[in-house]
Amino acid sequence: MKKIEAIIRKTKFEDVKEALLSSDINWFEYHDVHGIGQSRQERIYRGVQYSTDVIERVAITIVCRDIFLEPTIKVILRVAHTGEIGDGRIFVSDVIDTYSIRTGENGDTVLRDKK
Amino acid sequence: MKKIEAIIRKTKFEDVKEALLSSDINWFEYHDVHGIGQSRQERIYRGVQYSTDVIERVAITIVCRDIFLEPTIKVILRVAHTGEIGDGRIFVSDVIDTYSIRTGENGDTVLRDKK
Amino acid sequence: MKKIEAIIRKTKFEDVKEALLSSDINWFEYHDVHGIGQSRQERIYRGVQYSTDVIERVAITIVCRDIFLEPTIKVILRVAHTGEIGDGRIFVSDVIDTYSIRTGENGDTVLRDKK
Amino acid sequence: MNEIGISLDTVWMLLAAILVFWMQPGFALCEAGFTRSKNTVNILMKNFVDFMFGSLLFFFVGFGFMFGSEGAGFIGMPNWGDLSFYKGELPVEGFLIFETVFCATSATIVSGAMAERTKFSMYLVYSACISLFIYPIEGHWTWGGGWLCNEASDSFMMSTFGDVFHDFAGSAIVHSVGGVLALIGAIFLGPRRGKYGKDGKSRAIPGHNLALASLGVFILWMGWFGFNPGSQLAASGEVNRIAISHVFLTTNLAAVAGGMATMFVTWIKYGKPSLSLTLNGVLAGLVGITAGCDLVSPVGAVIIGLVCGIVLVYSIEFIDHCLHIDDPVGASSVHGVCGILGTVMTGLLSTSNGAFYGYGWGFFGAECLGILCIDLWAAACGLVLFYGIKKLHGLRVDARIEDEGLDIYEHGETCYN
Amino acid sequence: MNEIGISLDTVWMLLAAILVFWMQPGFALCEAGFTRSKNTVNILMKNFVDFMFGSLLFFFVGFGFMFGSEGAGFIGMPNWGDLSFYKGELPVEGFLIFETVFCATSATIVSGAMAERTKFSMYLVYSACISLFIYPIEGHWTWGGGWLCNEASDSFMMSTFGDVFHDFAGSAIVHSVGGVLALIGAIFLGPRRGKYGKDGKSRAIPGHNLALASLGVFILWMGWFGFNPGSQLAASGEVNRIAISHVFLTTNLAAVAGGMATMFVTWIKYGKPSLSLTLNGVLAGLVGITAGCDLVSPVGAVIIGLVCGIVLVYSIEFIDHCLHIDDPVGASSVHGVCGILGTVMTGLLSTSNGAFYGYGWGFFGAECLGILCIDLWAAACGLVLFYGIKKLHGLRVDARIEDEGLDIYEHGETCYN
Amino acid sequence: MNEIGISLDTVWMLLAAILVFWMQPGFALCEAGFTRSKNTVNILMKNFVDFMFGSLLFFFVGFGFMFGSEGAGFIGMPNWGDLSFYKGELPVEGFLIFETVFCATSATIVSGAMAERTKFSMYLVYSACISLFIYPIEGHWTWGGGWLCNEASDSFMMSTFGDVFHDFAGSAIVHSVGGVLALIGAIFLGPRRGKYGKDGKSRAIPGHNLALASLGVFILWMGWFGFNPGSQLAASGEVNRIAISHVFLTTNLAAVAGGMATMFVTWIKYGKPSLSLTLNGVLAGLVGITAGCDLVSPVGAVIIGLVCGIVLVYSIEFIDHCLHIDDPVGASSVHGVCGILGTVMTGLLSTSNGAFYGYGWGFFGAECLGILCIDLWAAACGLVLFYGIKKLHGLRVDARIEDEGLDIYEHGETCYN
Ligand SMILES: Nc1ncnc2c1ncn2[C@@H]1O[C@H](COP(=O)(O)OP(=O)(O)O)[C@@H](O)[C@H]1O
Ligand SMILES: Nc1ncnc2c1ncn2[C@@H]1O[C@H](COP(=O)(O)OP(=O)(O)O)[C@@H](O)[C@H]1O
Ligand SMILES: Nc1ncnc2c1ncn2[C@@H]1O[C@H](COP(=O)(O)OP(=O)(O)O)[C@@H](O)[C@H]1O
Repeated sequence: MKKIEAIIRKTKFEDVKEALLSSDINWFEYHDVHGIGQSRQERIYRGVQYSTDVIERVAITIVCRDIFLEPTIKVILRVAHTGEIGDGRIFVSDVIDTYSIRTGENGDTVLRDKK
Repeated sequence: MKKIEAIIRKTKFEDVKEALLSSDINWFEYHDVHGIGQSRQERIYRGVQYSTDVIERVAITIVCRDIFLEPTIKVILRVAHTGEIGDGRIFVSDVIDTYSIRTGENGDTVLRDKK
Repeated sequence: MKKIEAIIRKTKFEDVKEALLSSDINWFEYHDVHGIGQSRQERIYRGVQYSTDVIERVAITIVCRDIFLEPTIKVILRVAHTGEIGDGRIFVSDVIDTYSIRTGENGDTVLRDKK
Repeated sequence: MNEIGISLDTVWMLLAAILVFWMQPGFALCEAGFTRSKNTVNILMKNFVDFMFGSLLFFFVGFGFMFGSEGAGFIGMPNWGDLSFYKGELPVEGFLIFETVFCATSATIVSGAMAERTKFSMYLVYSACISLFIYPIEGHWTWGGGWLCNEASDSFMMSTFGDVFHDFAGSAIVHSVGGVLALIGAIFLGPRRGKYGKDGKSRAIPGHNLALASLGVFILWMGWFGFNPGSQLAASGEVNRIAISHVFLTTNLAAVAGGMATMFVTWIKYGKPSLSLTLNGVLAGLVGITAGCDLVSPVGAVIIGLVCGIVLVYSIEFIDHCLHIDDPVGASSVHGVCGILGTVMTGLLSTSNGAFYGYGWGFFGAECLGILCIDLWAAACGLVLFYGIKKLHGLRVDARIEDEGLDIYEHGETCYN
Repeated sequence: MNEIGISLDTVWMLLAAILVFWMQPGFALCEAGFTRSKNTVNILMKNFVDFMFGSLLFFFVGFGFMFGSEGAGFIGMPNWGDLSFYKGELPVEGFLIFETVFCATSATIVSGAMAERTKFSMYLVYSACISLFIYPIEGHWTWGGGWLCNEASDSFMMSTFGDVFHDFAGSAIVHSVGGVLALIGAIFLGPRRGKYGKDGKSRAIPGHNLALASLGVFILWMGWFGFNPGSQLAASGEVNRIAISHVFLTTNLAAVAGGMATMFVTWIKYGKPSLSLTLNGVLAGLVGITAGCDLVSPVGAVIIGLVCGIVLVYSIEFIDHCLHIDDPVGASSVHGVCGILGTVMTGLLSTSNGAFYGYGWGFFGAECLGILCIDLWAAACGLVLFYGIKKLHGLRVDARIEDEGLDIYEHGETCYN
Repeated sequence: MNEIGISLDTVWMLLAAILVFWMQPGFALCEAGFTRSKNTVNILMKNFVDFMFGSLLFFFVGFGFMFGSEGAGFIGMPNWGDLSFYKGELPVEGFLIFETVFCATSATIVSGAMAERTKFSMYLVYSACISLFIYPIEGHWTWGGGWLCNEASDSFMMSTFGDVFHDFAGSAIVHSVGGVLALIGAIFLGPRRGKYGKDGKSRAIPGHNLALASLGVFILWMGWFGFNPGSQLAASGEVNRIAISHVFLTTNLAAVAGGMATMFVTWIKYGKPSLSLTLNGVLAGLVGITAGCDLVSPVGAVIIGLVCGIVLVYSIEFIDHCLHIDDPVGASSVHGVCGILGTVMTGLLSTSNGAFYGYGWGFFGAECLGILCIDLWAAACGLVLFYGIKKLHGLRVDARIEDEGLDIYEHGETCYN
């Protein structure tokens, strides 16, 4: 099992969500984060002009079986892409085990009914 | 050391929190997330009826020593359970090292004063 | 590649951010979390006095190449430290792979232009 | 001169009506701020709907119950939307509006105490009842010329106490009735889930937005400058303009004294001045002064404010910690306890017939009997009503709906997105 | 007595002006609450700026266009900041302020329908145009003594219908004009990105803060007690004080009926009472009653409110689901459709010359012709204006700015931090 | 007729008092919106408490200091809660309330500049002092009949300038005093932690809710329609009704011009129209017009508004970037600088005795001397007061409390939950 964590543009979230759902990735979790990177935004507040490097982003977390890793990443890479600075990153890491709280089961099977 | 990430119902959070604390799991972190899964909620807004698959959930993160893994998961499975769709998932992964910022120490001991 | 997750005091966040940026750690992500630990805050609300163990904290996530692990942790340990209860924790775990959504590349190189 | 004087009085009355209407969002924001964000849509909806029901029902029926004749001083005749029965100098439409907003205030008070767990449909039933008869009937006893205010020398009140019941702008009639119903509603509903621990200890359920609650209190405060000075229903002539000025001053001083008393009591008691209670303290002072704002001196107003502000803190604690009745916004203490307190203290502090000014205990007795009868009436109605609803349909939403929030289940939308 | 009577009228007029001014934040909060937080700064800014432009331009030019003489009843002479041409008993400065706030109301209505995607600079252009001539010219036809209101027995209206056009406080003049322009603006802009799916189905884009929107509606409701009763422009004398009381009552009853109708329709239609629509329902009732609040009976007001509240739900659905015009706050339905409805229904329900009271169809015809001409004028101006802006400069921001929010790109600051 | 005229005046005065009271939440929301959410409870509490202190102290003592006799035009006698000394036609209780809300306005201005770092208890001490003597004494010089307003032909002002100091509604007396104290308070406190980088560059600390701040400004704007037109203290008779209409118009035009000037200046200067400054710009115009709203022409009001709106931007920049004084809401610029500017410009633009209208420089001199003396008095009091507090007890909270927010440490509760 793998965990995919993608940090993407807020404006791309709806597209990514729909692309994921239509690629049979039916479960995931996301939350708002602040990203610091090369992007900059110009701001003014009460006469102080400044450029902030803190950009609002969405972090999506998907845990999937190994065979689904490739296609899922492809979907995200394709849909979240604009080509401009600030597109974000995808991080992949290992997950040892997964439990379904509803059924109490664990292991690969929990992620199987995905489809 | 293991990291336990549990995505649970918002309404079960208080119960889970108390169960964890009374099982000597004294440290953890949680934040609000949006979960996408099989749950649906009916909504109306200004004449548009729709059903959203975006459900507000709480993600709890606990890092613990390996021997605590089993009992912690048991607590969550027991308390966060309702049996209806949408109970959530628990993900387990490896943690290589832990530091305490206060003491500067690292390793298993940092998590040991858990009693 | 390693993932560093640091849970720090909200009040230390600005300092840590600046220290990281000036140590050539130019990319990271952070979000607000609630921490439960040994810290307590006294509250009153409408005549009910209580002490809450839910403290607002910031969670910083940095993915870096292995050689950067040590220095990054050192920076956080140094700057986020106050010595009082509630300074927080740093967790380190493995990351298998990283993709840049902008370029589509993956692997160590994605994190290399960090400088 | 009289012609233009009545016009000036009409303008004054309508201005007051606008200000009292404005108290509706005050109550709404106050209640919304003191509760959790998952129920905010429901709370806003309740506050719209009780004004709507109140306006319509009071227009069609309640106005007659309150100001119509007949019924031996107990109840007037329903007017069925016809206003011609009314014989006053002021335009009847304006007077109706003025009375409507007072009725709606009484109705809306209850909402806060029953917040976060009441079925919306059952709230509608309750809300209809208060505007339909609970308020108009006791209103008839007092402002409608009924038995509590019968000044004929052979009337029951005059012959017993030598004085009639006096409630200038409604400490008893509006606020204490709302407060008593709030208390009974909260008892029948039971506390919100999680409000009391297994050990029976009261837990805090912090409101989601004290900025909204504070704005609500400021709005209510402003509205009270219509509520009290407006109740003179006249501004022309020396007597009236001095009266409204006087009422304005006592109203403000009591509010201020109430807020300060609460602030300092909480500061001493808990070590920190508490905003969430100070907000209630201001309202406590306002509720307290409402009955006697025309009769007490400015210093008397300060005293009433201080007493209400102090008692409030202990009343809230008592109701919450000892009685274990869960009243999220403190409506039963603010409007109930302080409403009663203010009415009774008017009997003591009135400069023209109060006990402390050497006029004996007759007026004080009249005040006590009046508030007793009014609140017994409210309590009786409340008991029957809430008991009936509970048995017939259930008053409270399911645990699950309560946990997830009434907004999604009762209204299908959330307040913040 | 007359002397003091005029002073009382002045006070009444200024009070009304304050209340109508107060509707500006009502509109601002309503619009802000019904849209997403990434555009809130832009929305607030628009609502400030249209009042600013409106005040200045109406003072310098529009006032003359509206109330100046000449032009055969079609348009007055611009006054170039000079107020001396005005010959009324009330102080001209006060009257100017009173008319200014009405003009600004008309301007601000459009903002909501064009929210979340309009270039700020182009909104300024639009806003200037409405205050400069669109509103003043049709205002001249009616309140300014122009052809629609010419009571001379040989005037076109009198000789055709035997009656002139009547719009007491502006269902047609203020609201329907705003509503029509809102609709046209929304058409020219096109829907917000993501509002309609690829399948053409309408999607919900929930507003970010219904508490703000609710407060906005309460504020608007309060402001309407200046808008309608204030339009009598007098309070002294028996006729006037009864008139303002009557208008106050009908205004409130229509609001209440509108809100209730919408609530129950949504309850039946969607299974749940919807706050987001009930808020609009209250406004629908208020807009509807504005034309005839002085002429219809209280029960007539309830009827107008009910009709507007019911029609509103279907109108919003029709414009959204069938026409695929994206109006985030429902301005075109609330102000446009209900403004027209209210004007027309006045022709039916007026107790003094309405068709349903047996006075024949003359007045009804006058109302229909009037609303037709006024809205054709607004539509024509809107078409030219928005077409011109679109061609010359572009009306809409880039997709990217729309996605990331207008606040950052247009103003460089965010509302919530 | 006179009898009813005084009643009308009383109603007008009380209406104005309600509107000026309403400015309290305006200030509260403005300040809360422009600061961070971790201090919101503290800010709301301060804004309640300064009105409470102000009301009580002004009633017991300040009113006498201000309007009592004796003291050779420098200070009146304290009244110790007794109002009988006052001999005016208007009811003294109403007049007291009217003056109370002005005093409270002056007190509350300072709160914003000292936000996010002041000890709550020390804020109470400051707040008591301003209501107790700082404001009443300079108020005595002017509105209380003291030396600056002594119209006797042998008085100092008349013999020196041939004219007395004129400040119609308080640009100098209320606003500039508040602004000067705000500046001194901010200097003594020092900037918020993190406001200036190690390189000395000013950093932005964005306010947490510009929607609240905007609502606050709308409320203040509305309140100003009581503040200025109400200061006529009369509405009856042709002179008065024209005066209040005139003041209403100039007040609005200056607000509008101020907001527009600021918007366009920021647009040109920073490339984007800034909401956070435009909000201040509106207030700048309002503060500026307050002194001369009765004397300048509508066009003069526009000019004052424009000047204030333009100067404001540079003043805020200068105080922040050059002087490194941290004033989170810009109170010193809005109320201090523009208050002074408005007072001085009245000397130029008054149509009845201003320098630009050919009446020579006498009146201008009187204005300059007046504002100088008033602000020197405020500055002197501020220096002594804040220096004293700083030495005796400390004015500022610990760094840790400032970092974590005053809400938790000073009040034990958070605003948003
Ligand atoms: N090593 C990293 N660790 C954590 N987050 C990162 C890392 N690198 C990038 N990110 C996240 O990705 C976002 C986009 O990165 P940025 O450098 O702005 O653009 P790009 O993706 O085009 O290189 C950042 O805001 C940050 O949140
Ligand atoms: N593979 C996954 N990756 C990330 N989050 C998941 C995954 N599967 C489930 N979740 C989270 O768990 C929540 C509950 O899942 P759901 O399918 O709705 O019900 P159930 O737990 O009964 O199967 C989802 O909202 C989602 O946030
Ligand atoms: N094992 C853990 N798993 C997850 N989070 C933890 C863990 N231990 C500590 N934390 C986080 O670190 C924060 C600080 O811990 P705390 O015990 O209060 O102080 P200290 O860091 O001084 O030991 C907690 O609020 C919690 O969010």
